[in-house]
Amino acid sequence: MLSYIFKRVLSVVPVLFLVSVFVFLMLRLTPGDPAAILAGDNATPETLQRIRDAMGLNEPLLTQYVKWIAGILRGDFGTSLISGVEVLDLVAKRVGPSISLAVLTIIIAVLVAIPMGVIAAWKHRSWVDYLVMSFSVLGFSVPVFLVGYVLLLVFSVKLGWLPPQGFKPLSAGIAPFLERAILPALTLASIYIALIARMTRAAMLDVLNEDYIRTARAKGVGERRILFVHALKNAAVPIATIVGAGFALLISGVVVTETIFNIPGIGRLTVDAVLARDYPVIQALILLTASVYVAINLLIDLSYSLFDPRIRY
Amino acid sequence: MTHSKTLSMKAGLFASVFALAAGGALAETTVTAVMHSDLRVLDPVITTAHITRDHAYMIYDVLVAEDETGKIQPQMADVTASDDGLTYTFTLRDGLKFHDGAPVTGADVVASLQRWGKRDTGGQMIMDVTASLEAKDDKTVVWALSAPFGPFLETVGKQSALPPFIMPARIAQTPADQAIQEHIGSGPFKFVTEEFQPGVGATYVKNEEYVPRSEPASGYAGGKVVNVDKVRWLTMPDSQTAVNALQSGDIDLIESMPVDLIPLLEGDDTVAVEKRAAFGFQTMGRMNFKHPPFDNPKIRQAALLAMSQEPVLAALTASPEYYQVCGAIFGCGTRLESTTGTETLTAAGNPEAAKKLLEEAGYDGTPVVLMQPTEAPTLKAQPVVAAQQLRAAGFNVDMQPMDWQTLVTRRASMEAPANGGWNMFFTNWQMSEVANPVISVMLNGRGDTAWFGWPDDPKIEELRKEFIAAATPEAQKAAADKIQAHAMETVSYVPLGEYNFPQARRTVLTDMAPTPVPVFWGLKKSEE
Amino acid sequence: MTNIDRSAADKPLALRLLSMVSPAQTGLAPFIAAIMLLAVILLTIFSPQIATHDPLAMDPLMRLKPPSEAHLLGTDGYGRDLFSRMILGGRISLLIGICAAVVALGLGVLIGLVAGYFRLADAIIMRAMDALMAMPSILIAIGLVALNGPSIGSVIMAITIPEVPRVVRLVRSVVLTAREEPYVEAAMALGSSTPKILFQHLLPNTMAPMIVQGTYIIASAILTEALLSFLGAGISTEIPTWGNIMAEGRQYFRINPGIILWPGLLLTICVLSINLIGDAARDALDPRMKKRQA
Amino acid sequence: MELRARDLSHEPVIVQIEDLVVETAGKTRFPVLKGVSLNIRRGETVCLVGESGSGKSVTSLATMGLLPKDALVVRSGTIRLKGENLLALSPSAMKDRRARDLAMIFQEPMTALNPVMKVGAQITEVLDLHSRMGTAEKRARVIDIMEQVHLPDVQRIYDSYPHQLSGGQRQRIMIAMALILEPALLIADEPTTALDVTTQKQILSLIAELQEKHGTAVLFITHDMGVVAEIADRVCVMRHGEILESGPIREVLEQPKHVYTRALLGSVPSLVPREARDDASGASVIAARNLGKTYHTGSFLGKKSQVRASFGVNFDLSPGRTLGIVGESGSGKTTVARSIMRLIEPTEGQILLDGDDIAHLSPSAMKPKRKKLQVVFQDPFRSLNPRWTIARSMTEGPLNYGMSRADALAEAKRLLKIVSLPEDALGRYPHQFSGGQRQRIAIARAVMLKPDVLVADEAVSALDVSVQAQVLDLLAELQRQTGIAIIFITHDLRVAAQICDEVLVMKRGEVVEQGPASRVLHQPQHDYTRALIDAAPGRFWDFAAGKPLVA
Repeated sequence: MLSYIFKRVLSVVPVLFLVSVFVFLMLRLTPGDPAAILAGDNATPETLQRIRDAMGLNEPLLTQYVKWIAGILRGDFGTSLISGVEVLDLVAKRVGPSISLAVLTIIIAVLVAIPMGVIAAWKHRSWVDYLVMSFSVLGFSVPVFLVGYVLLLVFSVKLGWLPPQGFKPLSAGIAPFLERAILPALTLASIYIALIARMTRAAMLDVLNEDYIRTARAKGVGERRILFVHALKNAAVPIATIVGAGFALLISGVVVTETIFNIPGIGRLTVDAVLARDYPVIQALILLTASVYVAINLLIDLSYSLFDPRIRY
Repeated sequence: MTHSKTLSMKAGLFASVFALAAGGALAETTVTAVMHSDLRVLDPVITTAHITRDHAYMIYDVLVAEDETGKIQPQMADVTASDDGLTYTFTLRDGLKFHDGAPVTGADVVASLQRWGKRDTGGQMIMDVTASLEAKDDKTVVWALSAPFGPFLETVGKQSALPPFIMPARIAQTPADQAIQEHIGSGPFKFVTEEFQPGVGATYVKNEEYVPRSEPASGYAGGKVVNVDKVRWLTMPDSQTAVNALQSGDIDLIESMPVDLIPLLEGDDTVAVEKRAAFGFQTMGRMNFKHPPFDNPKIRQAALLAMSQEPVLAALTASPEYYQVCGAIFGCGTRLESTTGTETLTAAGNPEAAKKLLEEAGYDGTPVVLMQPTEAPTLKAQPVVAAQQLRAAGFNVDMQPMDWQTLVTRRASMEAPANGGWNMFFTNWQMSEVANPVISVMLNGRGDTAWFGWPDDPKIEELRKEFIAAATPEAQKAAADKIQAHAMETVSYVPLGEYNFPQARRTVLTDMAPTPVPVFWGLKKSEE
Repeated sequence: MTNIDRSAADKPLALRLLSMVSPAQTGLAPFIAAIMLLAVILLTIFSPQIATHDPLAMDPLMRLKPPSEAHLLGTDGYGRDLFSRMILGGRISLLIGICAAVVALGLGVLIGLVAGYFRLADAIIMRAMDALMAMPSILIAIGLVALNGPSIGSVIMAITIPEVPRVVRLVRSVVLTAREEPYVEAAMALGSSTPKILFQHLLPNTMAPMIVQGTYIIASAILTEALLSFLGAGISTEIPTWGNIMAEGRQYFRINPGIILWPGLLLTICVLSINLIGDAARDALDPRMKKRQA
Repeated sequence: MELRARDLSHEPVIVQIEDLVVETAGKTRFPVLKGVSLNIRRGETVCLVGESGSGKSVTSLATMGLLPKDALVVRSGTIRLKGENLLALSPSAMKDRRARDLAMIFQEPMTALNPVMKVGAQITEVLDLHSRMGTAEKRARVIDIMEQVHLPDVQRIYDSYPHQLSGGQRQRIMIAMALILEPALLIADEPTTALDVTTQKQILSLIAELQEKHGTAVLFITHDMGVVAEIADRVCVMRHGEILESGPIREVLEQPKHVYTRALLGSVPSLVPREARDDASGASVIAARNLGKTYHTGSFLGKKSQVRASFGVNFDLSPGRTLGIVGESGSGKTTVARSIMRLIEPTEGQILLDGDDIAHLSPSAMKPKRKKLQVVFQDPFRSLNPRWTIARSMTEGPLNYGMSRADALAEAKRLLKIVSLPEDALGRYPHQFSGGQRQRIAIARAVMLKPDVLVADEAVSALDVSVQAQVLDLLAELQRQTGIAIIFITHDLRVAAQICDEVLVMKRGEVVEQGPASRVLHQPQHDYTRALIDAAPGRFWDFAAGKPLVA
């Protein structure tokens, strides 16, 4: 087990290395000059050149890359070219809202989607099934921002039940946190619910066709126990996998949702940074999200052995 | 929108009585404002971005400043000029202290002015004729010129884009190309560094040590009395979110309110929508003088003939209430106003004449690369409308959408359009930034060192010198008229009219100063 | 002895695809979806004939008008006719979706075949694909649009590249499974060369999952285009797409929700239909391929 | 061992199925059971025997009330268990009867147990559902039944997961679970089909033992006449949803009334080896010298491990003769076949094809040799490319070796005739054929290249017994006509006996016995061979002749 974990963690290194190369190259090939952004409307070419020198943008690419990686290994992600704030500091202040939003979303999605999927599989080809399936296909088919705007229009603007924007950390209390986080989380959850419900249903249908379910029925096990004890645990591996894979989806959702509900998270930070060509910030953020993605999927891989005793490392 | 002032005042009164009863008088008052853009760069010398200037007005003070009539008045210092106009003496008033507790000295002033003089166009021109700039003692700074500089005080006391803000000498010694790392001024608010989050917002607290002048506030002059404890600037990329937040009471002020969304606030008496100041912005198009087809003055003129201001303004600002067709490059209703050469521009344009002129000039269909920023709300409409107008006159327009950051990078490229250069782009100026030929960067005709577009126009340089040297207002006006006529003939740029986005404030905010730059002294916030 | 019923999976592709059109086989949903999709496609194909106005002609003095007889759905922020823009926009959006799917499948199949068949290339290719998958696709897409400028081509590339690793993985897994099939081994025994086995026996196996995956890519590409526009990295407003129409309408949502809702509805119907057809195709083509790749 | 002949007429009838009609659900009703009637007395074993699709499993599922509800429905008839009509019970009442009054075990012990639950818990669950015992009492009861099914090391197995047990152990768990409440009826649906013969024998005797002990009525479903002969009191022969014939085992085996029953019995291959044929030429066309294959697993960090899938295989085979490689699952017989075919590269030894060693030839050097070596696989549904017409599949080989398309097609037509398929089969796709037909096509494809050697890897194991006989006949006929040498891989001793001249018995990668079929099957030298032959169900009976075998 330990040596397996070690091997898996080690296997992450080349992936993250490639991510860092991709990001670095993509950014440096992008037109756009942080110096020009910093200097504003009145800059002369000469000033731009001097600012670029000061930022180290005139060095060879390889040197810049090596410096960057060396910095990361020392825990130094550099400073924002635009605001001069340290990247780590910038990111640290923004991580909280995004994480709490993501966690809330996953909780909502799992709580809603898994029962939905289970019931749909149980009542296969009934109206419940069709309803759940329609909802989940719809969840895939509506642009996230449309969901966000409609929720906003209904619950904040028309009904006035919830504030339309902003974020309060959990430390400010559960009620204030939920008040502002619930709409964005629902928006984000719409597609996630669709994804998980769909996978749960498919996995459950597979499992329900298995011989051991027939065995359980032959023992006289009741439907509820069959669904939630016998079937669900067997369906857990693909469901856990989709929760991990869906994390990628969550990230793009977060970017949009944070924009709509004006949440100071890393999604917006990244878009802003890309549009401003704030290289150190973008590099750090993409490396960070990629690491989180890889880590989550690693954890999920390792969690398989909790669900399925056949999987041992 | 307020329709009945008395009603809202009464409501405010009730609210404050209630707040008193509840013991709320001790509570901190915080004003939360959504500004026109996100504050990212904190150094007011390194960038001309308006939001950075607004930030600087919060935490820094200036030597002299315009009052509401545009006259220069003392702020940090009294100033006297020698009779020959060659020596200016600044005397700092008492009680000036930086946020770190150090007193403001002449040395700080000199260092700040010198850093400013390296970056600001007007400052550079003064520095060109500066004989010496020295602190005589802790309170006195003497600025000696080698030649008279007519608009000296106007330049030192200007409100935009780079006013000379005074910072401690140790900070002002940072090279002008490097951003400063500490944000300490002597102004009425202090910057809370820990709460600064680019992309999210910034926080300022009242500077309790600040000693305002005794005169009442007027424009940027007079006593900067702060009546609130804290000001928070929030960034909201989506203006609709800001409107929602204003209505829900999350924020108190939207500095730049999209006119389209004003109907949403109608019938809400807790919110007032109003123009902040008489003068707003000039929107304009600039052509690249270096590359075909706009290296040909006739083709530039044809483009001028093809264009018409009103559709551009309508697409940008929505309602005639908030825009004004105006051909004067120094602004309408100003001392230097002249509309020579803009008759078609302020009417419906003259595509027919433009076509004829194009033919005469032998336009061969070279594509005109028009840069369009896709995500900047006040900049994305102009090129779209202009492209349609130019096409109607027979131009072959290649509109290239890009984000604003790509645009500002690309406009610095002197390459041919095919190699990453450009032919035309659009931007906006606060009226005070184009108010005279010294300040307006578009009128710089010094070729490669001129502003983007790089016109090599010795004639306009001569005319600008004439303006600087002009001794009387009448002579200045005469020079300005000539510049207007010349600028339109060579099409230095295409003024596309003036607009003025209103602000939207919750009526709990009162006594806001009617300055073009949004300043936060003077205003009061009543409890709800 | 009990035989597993494999007949559905064994029929040739065309026959299996045909079965999905019959409502008796699959229920009504794909049938309705096909009709809806057809309607949307016809609407966009004949948009020049159906449009009431030139979708590009602007009249800033007529901006943001509510629906009227002259303007069925009202006008947008430049005074352009929303209805005409919406139906032309569908054309571009669909085009982007189809191109993205074709390019992603083409690249993915090529890389996937190589990875699935040649051990040495496999390790390197799959690490690179892992890295691509680990990067949030929307951020890569924004970055790529920023890289190449917001033209149709670069938007298609930006949507395509994050899709490629998924296709590669799918093709690779199909190839790895199919390699073990007895008929492939029989072909080896019959003296067929590697390229012949690769292209004549293995490649056709990828067709069914690729058709299914292709429909999903079309659907997600249309959505991604909308997201890119929404985040300010979309195609120029001179070329209307559902995405940029909605992105421009976003700030007027409360003034005239129709600016977003109508194109949004049309987009949703279109994507929904494509997804439903994808599901039906999947069921018809391969009953075992139940799990949708995320 | 001989046929059962117990008189059970005094025992009460436990289950009585009358006129059971089952149809497919939905608008187009298709009859699946057309009025099935049977009854079983206490302590009696009734075998339902039939080929695939005969409706025998549907009968058992209908009895358990486990028909897939959206696919199959009972239209009419009654199923009485101890007088009570099960079909009239509510779902919850039926649920209550299961395990308590009637229980079932299934074909696949590998999949019939919940993989994520410990087996002890799975047995205990039955008690949880149907009794009110205390924890300790339940555990004691479970341990007891586990001992009754002769599981070793019961305490350990109690806490094991199914994947940690062998197939036979799992099937014992299934039986324990089914019998823990001593139900009146046990339905066993092909419970030994997936097991090796030696395990099968143990399970069959276990069921008989427990039946004896508890007086259980057993409904045993199988396709294997050998198994029937071992355990049945009475037999019901089913085809197309009908019981064609039923009666005491001896009656049915000795004097089958129905023509189908006679055909069915006639197709059961005999365990008596074929008559020895002369080795005409003596020269071997293919030979193996010390052939072996070892798999290396593990990566640069993990422990390295080796699996010797096969080793020390030697044989010589001359034209026109058949070599059988016999073994249970995991014996390495398929590895040998794949090595000979050079689908994998052996790690040791030589393969001599016409005297040339082909063990390590490169793919291009191998190509001219491949012509001479062809293969037929087990699964007829996967051995033809489903997307290709029969013509394209059959001509693939000849075209690879430069034959013109027209000649190849003509040859394909000729061979189709030989394998008794119509000429128009050429234009059709595999899915339009039955399993037996596909296997014949696969054989025709293999002989298109006129190979010297044909490797048949379990080529008839997936086929029903009547089809099996046809395919075996076809192979024999082809061999007679072309003099092809056949290497026949099988787990089924009967099949081996029928067609092999020589037999090679493998166990865990090793050849334990080798020699002429008549000697190996008649006078096995090795214990393992003897155990295999001993375990072959119904080995005392000659089905085709309808009488006991005289040894």
